[in-house]
Amino acid sequence: MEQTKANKNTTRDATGETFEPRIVAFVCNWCTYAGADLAGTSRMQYAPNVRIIKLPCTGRIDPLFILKAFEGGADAVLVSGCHPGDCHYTSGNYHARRRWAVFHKLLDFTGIDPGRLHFSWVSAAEGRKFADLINDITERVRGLGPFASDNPARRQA
Amino acid sequence: MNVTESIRADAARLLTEGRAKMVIGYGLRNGRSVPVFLTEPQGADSLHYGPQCTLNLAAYLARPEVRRNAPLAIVAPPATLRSLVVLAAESQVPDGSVLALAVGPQEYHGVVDVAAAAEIVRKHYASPEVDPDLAARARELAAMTPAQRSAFWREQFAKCTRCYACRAACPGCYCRRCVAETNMPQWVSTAARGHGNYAWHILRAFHQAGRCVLCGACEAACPQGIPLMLLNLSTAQEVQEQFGAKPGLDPAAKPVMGSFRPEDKDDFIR
Amino acid sequence: MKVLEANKIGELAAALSAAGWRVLLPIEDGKVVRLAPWSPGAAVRTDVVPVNSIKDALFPPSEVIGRFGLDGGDFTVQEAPVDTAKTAALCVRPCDAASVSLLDTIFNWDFPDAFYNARRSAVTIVSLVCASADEQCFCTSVGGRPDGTAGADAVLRPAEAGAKLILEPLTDKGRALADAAGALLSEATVTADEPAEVPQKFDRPAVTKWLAANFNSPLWQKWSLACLGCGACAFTCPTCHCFDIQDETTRSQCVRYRNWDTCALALFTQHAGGHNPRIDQAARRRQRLMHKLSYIPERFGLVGCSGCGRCQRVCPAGLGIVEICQAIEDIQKVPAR
Amino acid sequence: MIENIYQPTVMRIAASRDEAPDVRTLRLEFAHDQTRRDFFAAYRVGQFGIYGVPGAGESVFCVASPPTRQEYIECTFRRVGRVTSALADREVGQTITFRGPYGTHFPIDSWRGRNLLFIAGGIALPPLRSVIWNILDRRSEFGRVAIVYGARTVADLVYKHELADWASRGDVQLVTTVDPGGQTPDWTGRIGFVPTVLKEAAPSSDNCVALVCGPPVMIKFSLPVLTELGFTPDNIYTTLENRMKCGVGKCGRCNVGSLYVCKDGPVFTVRQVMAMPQADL
Repeated sequence: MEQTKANKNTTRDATGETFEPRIVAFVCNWCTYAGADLAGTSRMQYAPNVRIIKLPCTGRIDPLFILKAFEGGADAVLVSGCHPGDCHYTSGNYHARRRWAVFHKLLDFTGIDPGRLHFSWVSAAEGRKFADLINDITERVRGLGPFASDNPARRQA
Repeated sequence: MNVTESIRADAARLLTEGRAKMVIGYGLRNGRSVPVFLTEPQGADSLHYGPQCTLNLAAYLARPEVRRNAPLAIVAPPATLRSLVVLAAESQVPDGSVLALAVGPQEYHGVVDVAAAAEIVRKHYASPEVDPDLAARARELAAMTPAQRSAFWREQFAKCTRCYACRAACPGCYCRRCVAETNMPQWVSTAARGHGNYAWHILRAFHQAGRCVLCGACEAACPQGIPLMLLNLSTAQEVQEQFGAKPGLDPAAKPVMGSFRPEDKDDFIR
Repeated sequence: MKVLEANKIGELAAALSAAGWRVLLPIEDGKVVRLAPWSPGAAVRTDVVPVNSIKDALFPPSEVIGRFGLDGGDFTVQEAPVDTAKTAALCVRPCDAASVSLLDTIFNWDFPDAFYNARRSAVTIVSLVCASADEQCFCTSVGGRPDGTAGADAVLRPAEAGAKLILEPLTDKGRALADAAGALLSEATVTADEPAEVPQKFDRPAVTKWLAANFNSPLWQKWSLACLGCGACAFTCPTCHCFDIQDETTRSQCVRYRNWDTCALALFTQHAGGHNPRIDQAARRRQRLMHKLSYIPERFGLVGCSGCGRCQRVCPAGLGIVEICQAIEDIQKVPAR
Repeated sequence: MIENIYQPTVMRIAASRDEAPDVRTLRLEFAHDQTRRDFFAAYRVGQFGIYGVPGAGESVFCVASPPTRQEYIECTFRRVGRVTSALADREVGQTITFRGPYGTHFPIDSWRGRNLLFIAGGIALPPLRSVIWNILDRRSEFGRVAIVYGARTVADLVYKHELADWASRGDVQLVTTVDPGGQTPDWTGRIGFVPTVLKEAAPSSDNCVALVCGPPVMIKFSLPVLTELGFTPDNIYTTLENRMKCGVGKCGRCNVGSLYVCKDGPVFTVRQVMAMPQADL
């Protein structure tokens, strides 16, 4: 952790450029997106490294989306939705949770660092949590460095 | 009577009595085990059974050319019995359309329907036999760093030519149109290289999560020698650990990946 | 004659590599043996038929045949480079070397294919006379021989029970490779070993004749019931050459690939509108057999099969060409009533 | 520089017209005049082209305009898949890719002085439309011209303006028909399936060549009618629409028997078609 802090803003990618993590966040419309919105309207500062993709529900987040994000060069992926019990569609997040539980292990087993795939529950009221989460992930991925260009999940030139 | 003789006798009887219009079993050609599709009792002598019978014949149950011959009977070692139960749970085997000639490593259990097949699996083969070497390799891999695992799979997936033999040999891969072959949008690159191969193998393994009976047909079918069972085993272990699910025991089981319990673990979620 | 110590294949590969060649050799790779780029320490295995053939070096599973720059709705056509890396393919099976003539024909019979031709002219094929064959080999049934030299630029003949290899250049390319081998080759007089025996398993012309007349035979249904509809046979076959063309894009680039494809897969002939002429696996398996043993002989005067036996070795259901051809022979043997 | 047979040329969409629901015609102009001249030096009616949008891929259709009009080419297609959707979404002024002309052509020069009968159904008029305009642009060289064209509904008829042109020319006998139930209140053409209407119209086979293009079922039932009218299989031409990728006799997709539809076709006589393995068509 010390090292991560020391490296802040100084991590460089292979070409010597300063490395800015690219994080793709797949979020549900009803909770996390509203939470992100709250973070914004409350003027909370958080890392500009995240690109948010809004979906109706975490149940709609196909694991293929995550693969596509890594394929296209994401350094990390965040998947986030309503807390258990709060799903707008009753149980979408419960279904999603099962899939993620297996899927993130499968990606780990095939060589994607667990630090590059994050899951969270962020409610519409949790603007602070969202901002902290993004800052935390950004810092951790900064520590990990860019997603290796020779990782088989990544599109090769 | 040995197992082969028992299978022959039962196959002939099923066809004679009309309880099956086709029996799918194993035969021998030039010393190799090959599938045999019997429609006449006289052909029963061509059936054989032995350790070399590794093809999971349940893979044929989805084929229209085969289904036309229902009611069917298939020679089913434990893994095939489990496949049959999984297919029944997924409504892929209409009631009464398939019988199994259930065989074990040494023994013969006779002709059973799906419910009885599940009974046999629960009683005798509740846990799939996992090759100790395979389990050891899976542990070895799990102990590596992500970068080492990535290097391992990069090399393995690079061998894939996308012949889809793994899919064809798998009883669980019965989708009419595989997502790897949809192009609006194109989810999985069809080029036999890098990310397309990665996506294909992850997708295949993930779609088998909670459904894979660890029969090994996919890896046996792979001409390129890609260790697909490592993916299957790792996923199956995860499914069992997390959800206590063992596919192939209960024809009324809900699909593991299509159901949930509120108390499912979420220690990986922040 | 030029003689190489059999245990110096690795040194030959190293010498050629040092001289700027990409060297392909049958190399042990996990559970299979693969014709693959040689690197120091690689385990060369010439006792089994490798899972892939020389085809992969001439017509790889995926290759770029077009590039476009993308900019919003606009695009520009860019050049797609050809692969001209000088390649030496060593210890190629004679059946595989012979199969190249069909690829040459297909990729040049009307429009010449620059991608194939660039690789083809950059590769030097050195075949190795088969010292052993397995029960799936059937080259002699389709006009080949375990010591055949068709398609080879040079041939290696085992001598002294496999301890030595006689290198016999057959073309200018082969001679250039022999020159590059330099001191690894010695002048000596040795007697070549007897090649492997490969019994003839069927009468190919008779099969071709039967096929031409029996497109509508009900037997195709019976013969295809076990076919699972994968591409294992076609994707290991040295002569199967069908392909698909697919685009892949990023925001700024479109790369057009050609990827192997096969008539065994249901989508091969399916129209966008839904119509599929080859409606079942019987039609698809029939196409593969017909193409190899009836259509190609009729069209190009060649046989679309080199008898390598890979289809039979890799088929998950144990199907193959020999099994059908023998069944066809059996039909013909039944005396007319 | 290598000669890449898969590398397309660039065409600009000069005009775009909706013919029927989901059916669109694009008028394409060559980006370079030399390419245009090369194309028309080679192009004969009946040949096809490969049209594409980088990123979506390529698709095969006939060239629907005749070689007698050398400023542009036209293609007409139905939006069914990824490529045709991408093509249909391109706007006037934008570019697409093109390769061709490929394949065989209708031997119209050998038909000088003969009568011509065109029979088409639905979206299959475009391959015959290029022949029709080619003949009409060289009208004096040919005898009588009769066209029987049908579609499921009035809306599904393509080239509606041209149908009106042909009907009013005086030197073309045009019969249009729609399937029963497909008519509108103001429909003045026939109502009935193409084979039935063909039988009623009973055009003479005397010194006549017939060109048939349409869905398999239409062709299947039209052929006996043509035979009854006295046409021989050598005097009936059609064009096949197999799935293709390369267009240059390599990829194997269009194989029917030992033939490559992309090289040996797409234009065939019915005698040639009858000699093919029917189940693979």
